[in-house]
Amino acid sequence: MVDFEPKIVAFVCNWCTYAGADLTGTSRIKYASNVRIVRFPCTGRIDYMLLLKAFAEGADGIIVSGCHPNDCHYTSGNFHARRRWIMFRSLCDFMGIDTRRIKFSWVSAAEGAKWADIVNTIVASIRELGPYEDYKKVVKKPVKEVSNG
Amino acid sequence: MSKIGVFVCHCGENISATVDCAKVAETAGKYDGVTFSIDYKYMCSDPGQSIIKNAIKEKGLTGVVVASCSPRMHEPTFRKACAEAGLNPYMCEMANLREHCSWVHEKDDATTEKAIDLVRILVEKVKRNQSLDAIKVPVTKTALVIGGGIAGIQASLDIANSGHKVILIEKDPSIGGHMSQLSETFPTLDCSQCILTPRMVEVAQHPNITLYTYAELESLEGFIGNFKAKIRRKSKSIDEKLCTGCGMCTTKCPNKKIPSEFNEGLGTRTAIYVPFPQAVPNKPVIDRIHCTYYTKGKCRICEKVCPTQAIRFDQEDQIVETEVGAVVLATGFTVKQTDFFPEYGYGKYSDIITGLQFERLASASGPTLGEIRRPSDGKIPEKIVFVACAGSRDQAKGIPYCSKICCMYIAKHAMLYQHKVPGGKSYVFYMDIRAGGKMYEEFVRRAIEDDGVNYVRGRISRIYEKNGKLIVNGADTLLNAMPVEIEADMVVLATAGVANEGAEELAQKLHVSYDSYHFFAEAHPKLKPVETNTAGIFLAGACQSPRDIPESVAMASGAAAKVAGLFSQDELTREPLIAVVNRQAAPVYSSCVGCFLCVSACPYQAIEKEEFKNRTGEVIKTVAKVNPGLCQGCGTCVAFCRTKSIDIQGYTHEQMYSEVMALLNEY
Amino acid sequence: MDDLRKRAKELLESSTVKVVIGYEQGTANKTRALFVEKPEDAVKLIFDSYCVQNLAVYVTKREIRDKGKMAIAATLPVLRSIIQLASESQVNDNNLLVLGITPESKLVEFSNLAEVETFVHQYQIEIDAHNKEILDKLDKMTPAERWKFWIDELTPCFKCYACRAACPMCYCHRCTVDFNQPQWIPVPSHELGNLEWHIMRAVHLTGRCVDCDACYNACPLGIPLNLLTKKMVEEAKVHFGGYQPAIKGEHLMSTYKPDDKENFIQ
Amino acid sequence: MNIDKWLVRKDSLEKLFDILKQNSKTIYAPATKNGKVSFIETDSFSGITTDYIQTTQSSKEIVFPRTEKILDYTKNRDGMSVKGIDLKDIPEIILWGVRPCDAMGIDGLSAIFNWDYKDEIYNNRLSRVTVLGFSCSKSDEYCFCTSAGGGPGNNAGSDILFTQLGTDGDYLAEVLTEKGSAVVLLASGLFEKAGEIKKEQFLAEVPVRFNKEEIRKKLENSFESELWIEHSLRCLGCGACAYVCPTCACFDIQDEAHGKAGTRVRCWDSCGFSLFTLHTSGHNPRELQSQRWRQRIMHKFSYMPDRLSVYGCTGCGRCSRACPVDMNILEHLISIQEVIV
Amino acid sequence: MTDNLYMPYLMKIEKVTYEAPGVKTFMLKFINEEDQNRFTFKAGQFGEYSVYGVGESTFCIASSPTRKGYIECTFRQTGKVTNALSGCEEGSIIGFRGPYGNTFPIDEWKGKNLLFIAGGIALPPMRCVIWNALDQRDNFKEITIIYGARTVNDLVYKHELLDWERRKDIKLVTTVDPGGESPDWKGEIGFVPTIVEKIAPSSKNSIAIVCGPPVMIKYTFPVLTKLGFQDENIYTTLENRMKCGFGKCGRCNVGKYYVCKDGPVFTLSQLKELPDEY
Repeated sequence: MVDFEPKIVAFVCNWCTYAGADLTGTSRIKYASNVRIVRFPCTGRIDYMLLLKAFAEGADGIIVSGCHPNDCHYTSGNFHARRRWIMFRSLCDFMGIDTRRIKFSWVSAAEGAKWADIVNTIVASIRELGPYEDYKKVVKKPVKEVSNG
Repeated sequence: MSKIGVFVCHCGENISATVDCAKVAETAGKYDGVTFSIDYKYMCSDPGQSIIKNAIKEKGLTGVVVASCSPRMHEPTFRKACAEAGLNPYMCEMANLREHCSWVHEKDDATTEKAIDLVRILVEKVKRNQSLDAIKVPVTKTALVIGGGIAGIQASLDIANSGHKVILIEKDPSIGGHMSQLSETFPTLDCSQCILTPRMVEVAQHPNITLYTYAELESLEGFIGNFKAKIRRKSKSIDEKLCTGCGMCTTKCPNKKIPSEFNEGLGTRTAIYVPFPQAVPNKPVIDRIHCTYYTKGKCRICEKVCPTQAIRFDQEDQIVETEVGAVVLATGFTVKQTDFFPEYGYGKYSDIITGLQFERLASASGPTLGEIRRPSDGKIPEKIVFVACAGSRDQAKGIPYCSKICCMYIAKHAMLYQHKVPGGKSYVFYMDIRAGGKMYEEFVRRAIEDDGVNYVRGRISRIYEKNGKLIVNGADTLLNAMPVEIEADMVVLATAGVANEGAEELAQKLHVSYDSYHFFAEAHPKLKPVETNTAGIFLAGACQSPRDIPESVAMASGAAAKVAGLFSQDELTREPLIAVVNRQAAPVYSSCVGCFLCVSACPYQAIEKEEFKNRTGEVIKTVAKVNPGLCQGCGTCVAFCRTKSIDIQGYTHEQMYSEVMALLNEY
Repeated sequence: MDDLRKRAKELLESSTVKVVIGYEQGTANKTRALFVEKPEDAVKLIFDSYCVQNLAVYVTKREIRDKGKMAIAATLPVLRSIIQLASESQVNDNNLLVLGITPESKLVEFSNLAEVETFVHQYQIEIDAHNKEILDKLDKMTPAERWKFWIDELTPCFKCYACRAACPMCYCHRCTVDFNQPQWIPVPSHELGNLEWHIMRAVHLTGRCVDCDACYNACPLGIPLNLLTKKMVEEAKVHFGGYQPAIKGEHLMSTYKPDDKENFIQ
Repeated sequence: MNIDKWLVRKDSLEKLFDILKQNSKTIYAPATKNGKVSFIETDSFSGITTDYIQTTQSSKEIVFPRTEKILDYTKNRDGMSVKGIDLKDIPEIILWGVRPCDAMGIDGLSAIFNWDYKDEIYNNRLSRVTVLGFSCSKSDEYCFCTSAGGGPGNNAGSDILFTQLGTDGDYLAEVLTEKGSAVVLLASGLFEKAGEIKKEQFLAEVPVRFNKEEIRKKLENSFESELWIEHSLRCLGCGACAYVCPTCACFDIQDEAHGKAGTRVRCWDSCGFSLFTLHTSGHNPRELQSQRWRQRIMHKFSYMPDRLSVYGCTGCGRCSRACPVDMNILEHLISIQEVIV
Repeated sequence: MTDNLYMPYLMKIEKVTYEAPGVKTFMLKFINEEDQNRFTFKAGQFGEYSVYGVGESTFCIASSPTRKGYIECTFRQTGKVTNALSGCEEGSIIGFRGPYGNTFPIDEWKGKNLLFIAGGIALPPMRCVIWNALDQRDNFKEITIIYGARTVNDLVYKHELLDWERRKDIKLVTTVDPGGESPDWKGEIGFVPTIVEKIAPSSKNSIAIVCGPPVMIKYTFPVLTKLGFQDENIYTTLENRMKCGFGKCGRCNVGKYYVCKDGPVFTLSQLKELPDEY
């Protein structure tokens, strides 16, 4: 895994974490460039299917992040999200999906430094873990196989 | 057919220093559907914007991706530019190359690669954007203010003075609220009535204000700008047009022994009554619970004595239906009665009273005409004990919060006592003195230093009677819990301020949320203190948490300003980034199966039921429908819907899916 | 069993209901759903320990609903399903009459769904010992082993959707797998398609599943896909103290508590 | 060609298996998972399940996979490159342990894939499959091959049909095709000349339950019959019956894109699904389960014989065994024969 | 790749014409010369058009077989594939399989009057025959075209309608549903069946070809019958859901018939034989 560059997808809410990441920028805090941010109105909008798709399309790690409890721009979107994450994460774990590759976090608009930290930690840990081969194998299968007989 | 234009901004050096903008533009130019791409020093500058506008016009672009700074910075700018060039503003997306890329990464290929990725995902998204039009909601420029205390009065006057109609409803026969019960007010000790009554009169006379006293909200439907309110006007049993408020009826009413609510039970009133001399409106109502005619079926004296035959025994409650654009909740609070404290022996001892009762004793218009006399025998108390935090800050009593106003009014009470009873001794048992506020701390000091009120830090454990005296046992925690015993003539409990009886039901009627103490909840603890999570409904005063007069007034004016702002336009225009439930041709109507689990997922009660009927009029399908007036566009319902029947404009399934696809695949 | 037949007959004679959903003898020792519309057919109704199919699946089936008011012979899992369906506005007192069959196989007629709810709430949803064992076994595995386990189990799935068809909670007219803009879940049966389908199914049943095993019993390939929903039932217990279907109750996954506990959000 | 009969000692079966393996043949044979028997690529004779009446899934998947690639495409600068599957990639397969009712199903499939346009993907797969049939010595209440024109010892569709001569007996091998002979050639030592052997006595008893010709006749004017509604009330509209059926061939064509490259696949579909015939307009020619159930029966017992002159049912009874709600096709057919005039 | 029935021809989109809201016409050219030369079809046939990565969609060939070197198709955005198609630009490459299905027996119609009745987006299947007939105009007697749409805006092939209007050798009647007219609308106003009844074309020695939404067809047939048209002289096309196009995937069965093989063209007399499954 010498020159392995993890692909990290970040699903973040517009009001806290996206703004937080903006602050990281305005504060010129440097972090690993492996992460790509996808912007959502609220963590409540983040569909678990998108996480699966991200893995299916070759993501090695995923960040899901939004407003701290009680700070949600929509009062309760993040509370709903949290519940879903709790259950979804349990399910993933039960199915053997590598939950170390999914990082959930609360990053407020004021936590520019925290954002950089989150990204750096997951990038580091994914470097350790290497590419998500298990999942990639599953995806490759149908395309290669001539028959599933 | 998508014709996307990609505009890469150098932001001076800010982006180009670490990102190869030319390469980004060049690569983007090769993507499917991208028909124009360019990089430029400052896209937000006028020349920059005109590059975009011209490209839109000349190349007939169907979508625009501006790769520059954060959309939180310049999205409005570029959307406006697109609109000016005749492209729907929502066909413009921004790739955040500055805050999320150039500023946070070193200059190398990976950084440029990331920039390219960011552009690519937005290109794929914008391909799937749809032209959207801002949502327009008409506004009924009438405000409904619920509660005629100082907060309600202030809000009503401010709104009315800004030129809008107000309907003010008050459940009691007169407006004025708790403030009208107060004797003097801290920290200035000026007479409460003197500053309040002019405002009350102003309300009554204001051409923009319709005042319904003795009225309550029956129901509220609709959404911001378009509420339908039903108001129950309880029967006053008099014809207000004929009544002149001469007072004959009240003086002649034989039924005189009814404890007066206004005087907190320390005085009495008649069955047909005006709650207090300065009441607005100054016209009586018949209290049907106590009136001999209603209870026994005979009497009708008031009817006989009334010079204008204004008495109407057969009058019925009347429901007024009205349309309003906004609602201000100013229903105030109430104080715990002392029977809440059996350990203090209330009920047994009539000389243990609440702070509010003390206000009445101290009030010139009160039952004792302002003299401090104890209820039991009318003796002037020589020793008086004030107990702070009676209930407040007490987990055991289920009231962990601080009632906020007590420290100040206790100081006031003690002072008033010292002024009115020269040589009298007053003690205050307190936990901490909370006197945050302009001139507040000074006020308390004055009580202690100038008026010699004895402040004892500590809680009292028990009160009992011993030959005519109330023995107050406590401990002075400052003198390492040395026991204190005071033989008092009277004890005043600063009982906790709590939400009104029925606050919960009212909140549910209005679909506003409330906290665990049943105080109404603000939309955001810091940034939206007067808004509720239901658009168009605002909060003023102590219904949100215990507040003193200046705070209530400030809050009321704040709410009024919000309402005035809302009413300053004929139509509300709102971002169209809201949820929509799909619709299809009959007999399918929608892929929604009507499980309505989204209803509880929605923080804004924005999801309604829509019924589809067949020719014979029977309902054949009921599906969800999003009320565009209420939806704020969080999308919580979208992620929840199993049939994927709800989608949110601007962040649709297609858009988000394609972003993820574009992000992880070569194009 | 006789009281059931008797009652069914009465209900049909008095045309209190138009159809009674119950069980009849099927092939070999199988039992199967029976829809009695004529009083004289009530005698065909049976009830014994083989009656495991969750009949609640039929109360949302168009062809049955269209007949008019339904009565249903309902064992505990069926009763639970009915309450969950009621809470999702799929059935109500006007279109459904419930003839309960207690775990002691006694017939109890409920005058309304509210009564059904009260009855149901006497029993907690409990995972049976056998499956609990399997769950524990899986928990002890490493994630990698679990992954292998599930890929091996789910790969044979040919997406006949019998699990979906047999599940009373899968009454949607358009399932997420039928949604094609975008095509969230691949239509063909292959490892990814199967994996995503079963994850989706488990997620959608979280907080709604009444643990009746209908999906497992329906699977022609004997895939233990009910382990997924069972696990979710367990997890719901761990994190939120479990759930009970309730007519007016708040749905586990469409509500929240400000103090929901988790330990993985940084 | 005329059938030549051989005797194969029962312990020679394993040898045969090994020889085939040594000749690098891919062998699919019945194996058990989760208590269900289906055809799985097998390396060792011991892995083969023998005591089964019928596999849960039919062997059709070998010639008509549940999901098979049709083509790959890649978008590139100067347009698009598309590559169909290379038929040469299709593996040579020995299908071991096929029951006569499965082997017979191949006729149905072949008819569908060749009645008009010739589906070379299917044909190529078939041409590379050698079917080693095994007659049935047991049957259950779901079997009705004899009513469907087959039988427990029917050799149609098999390249070699083995019949065990009594419990633990040796095997009679009827070699029916060139492909069959090829196998014999590979392991000639194991095939002994057989004398006159009557296999019938060793076969399972499967009583004839209905007359398919009569049913076909009755179906001709039963399209509007109430029976369909009555019969299909229980049906939940899943695809289990179609997917285990040896002759069901309905399919879907789907694209799977990953960025600029992707695959087009053909995958199983079922006329039982409510969305199968749904138009984008929302109109659905078969919107009720009764109509879809009717289609299933009609297609097998009326349309196929009419158009393809072969019945779409071999009496394997799989659909009934697999059905989660015990829709027993035999029962329904009998009732059609009785009720419809 | 002849051995792979599912292999589409690669086609380049030469021209995209906006016809009506959500409706576009593509002019498609074969990328491969031989395909081009080998390819022939007849009026009424259809094909499978595919966007790679999205899927295939079925619709008729809208251009006339007499116009060599290209084919045209007209479609409305309704589903996944048609949405993707309308996202394609001139120069984009798509797939095409076909031609499939039976044809209008136009040669048998020689020397007869032709009456074309179309509604909305159903003009395309007919346009193919119309041009086919017009390109051998002398072979036919009177040609009447009655075409209606919901609104003026929804009429497709607006320019061609103008051409046909100008031509002396065709009688073109266009109509829009009541309320669908524009201020400057010169054509008829009313539903197609009503207009047909009003125009009352002679059924003598005539062939009627009817394509349109089910409702329109349902109400037009009786009118034609009333006008004296024989069932076997009334033609229409069916549009069932299809995947393969060559009678295997099992979707388009109507009774024992395959719309993709025995259709899409049916006469009213044949239609009456079919069970109600379309």
